[in-house]
Amino acid sequence: MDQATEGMASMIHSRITSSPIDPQAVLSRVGAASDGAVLLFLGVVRDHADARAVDSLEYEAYVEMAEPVLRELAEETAVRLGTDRVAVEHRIGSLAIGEVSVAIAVSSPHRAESYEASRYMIEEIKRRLPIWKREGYVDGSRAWVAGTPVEGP
Amino acid sequence: MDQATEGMASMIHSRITSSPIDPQAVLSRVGAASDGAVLLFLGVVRDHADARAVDSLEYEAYVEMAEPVLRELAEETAVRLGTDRVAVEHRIGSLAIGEVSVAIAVSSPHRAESYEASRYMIEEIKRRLPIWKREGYVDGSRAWVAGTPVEGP
Amino acid sequence: MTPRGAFLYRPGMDSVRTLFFARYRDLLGLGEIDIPLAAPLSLEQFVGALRARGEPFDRLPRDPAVAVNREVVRPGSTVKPGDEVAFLPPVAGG
Amino acid sequence: MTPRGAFLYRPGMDSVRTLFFARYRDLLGLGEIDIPLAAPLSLEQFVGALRARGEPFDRLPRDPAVAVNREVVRPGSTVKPGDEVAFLPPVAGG
Repeated sequence: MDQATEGMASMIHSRITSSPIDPQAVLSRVGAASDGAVLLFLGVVRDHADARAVDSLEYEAYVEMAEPVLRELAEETAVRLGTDRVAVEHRIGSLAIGEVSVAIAVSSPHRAESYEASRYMIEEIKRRLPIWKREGYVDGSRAWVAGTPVEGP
Repeated sequence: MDQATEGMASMIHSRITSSPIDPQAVLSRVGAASDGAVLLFLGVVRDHADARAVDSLEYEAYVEMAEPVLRELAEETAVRLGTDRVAVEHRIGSLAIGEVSVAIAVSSPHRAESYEASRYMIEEIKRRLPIWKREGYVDGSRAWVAGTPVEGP
Repeated sequence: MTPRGAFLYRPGMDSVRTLFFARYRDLLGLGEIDIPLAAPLSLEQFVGALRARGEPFDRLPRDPAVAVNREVVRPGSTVKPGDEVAFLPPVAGG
Repeated sequence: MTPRGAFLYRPGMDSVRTLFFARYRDLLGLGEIDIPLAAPLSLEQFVGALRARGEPFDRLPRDPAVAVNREVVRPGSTVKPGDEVAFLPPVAGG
């Protein structure tokens, strides 16, 4: 990694975590005096999937790969954003309804870049991050969510 | 307003305020067990406008009109979002660099609607809300920001 | 949609509460004035009559954006005694 | 881009650390196994040899998504002794 890249990377934060995500903490990692727009996206465990009532969710990760992939996605997001104000955390393990599975915070001088970069990040997470999700249903059964074939960069 | 509309409006929150905006409080107004996506947009006072260094900002509103217009925008946003989880606050008065001028929180079962509705709200605020902005520059001068001709619904 | 300013209409009033915001307020050196009005006018007639008062009202644009009773109105709208008319410079919220 | 798993290559190793996640782990009833490997194979040869071991490995798809040394690889990639190979079912993060 060259000097310029190192400097650019200084504020970028990415983490796979088995502890609850604190949205406020993720949000507070972004923002700068030159930024006029801040955007925070939260993915939250829903009580339904298609028509089935869900009461719990379990995320499994290939952690040794998910960590560098998430970092890579954050760096790509920073390039699109035009700033290094990018923070992303993805939860793994067992989650209850209403818990945050993913938090993405970005900030930029103008809003268009924040919206575009935030959306890019969540779409790429769904395409490229080696994480799987098993739903537990209220009837006691559980099943892996179908998902999409994983893609490289 | 008919019953259905009243019910639909129950969680919608909109406010013009001269007190500092608490992003966490705005965020906590949205979310429901059926929502998988939450999005918080913050407009923040930047230290530059075009090439000029800004050190303060003053927002003036036609409050008696801005309040119902903001409410109307929130209701339109809820229709696009497909949920009533919409909260918006716009600050007026004197703001320092880094202070939040507008906060928009939305939540919905799927992320596409949240991104689309959040973006709709901020764009419509800029088109339709009777609010004006005067920049104070580091050289002591100040000027009204050019803005865009106001539009109706 | 219910006209949101409907409650503003005060029968028997013989004037129009007229408001100027931001750049227009600075331009005129005044934020509010009551303009006597005995009978309805078109918006264009009302603006024309106001500008015809001369300084400082002739500093207003000939075709400004205007809200009547807190709704942005189109050309050809009517201004009645008791209405609230606001001159709105280009907006810059957000 | 620096291959992120480059540090994993351990010269002299004569096997491939092979990982199965989520649905594949459930399908095989196992999450990890070391597969002996003396010389490089194409990815397709490696997968074919693994499936040829029979139960439970023949339950894997013929053309699965695979990461070698923590990078998703394309068909025709090489698997070498010392590599880490992971079978990745369709992902569902977010």
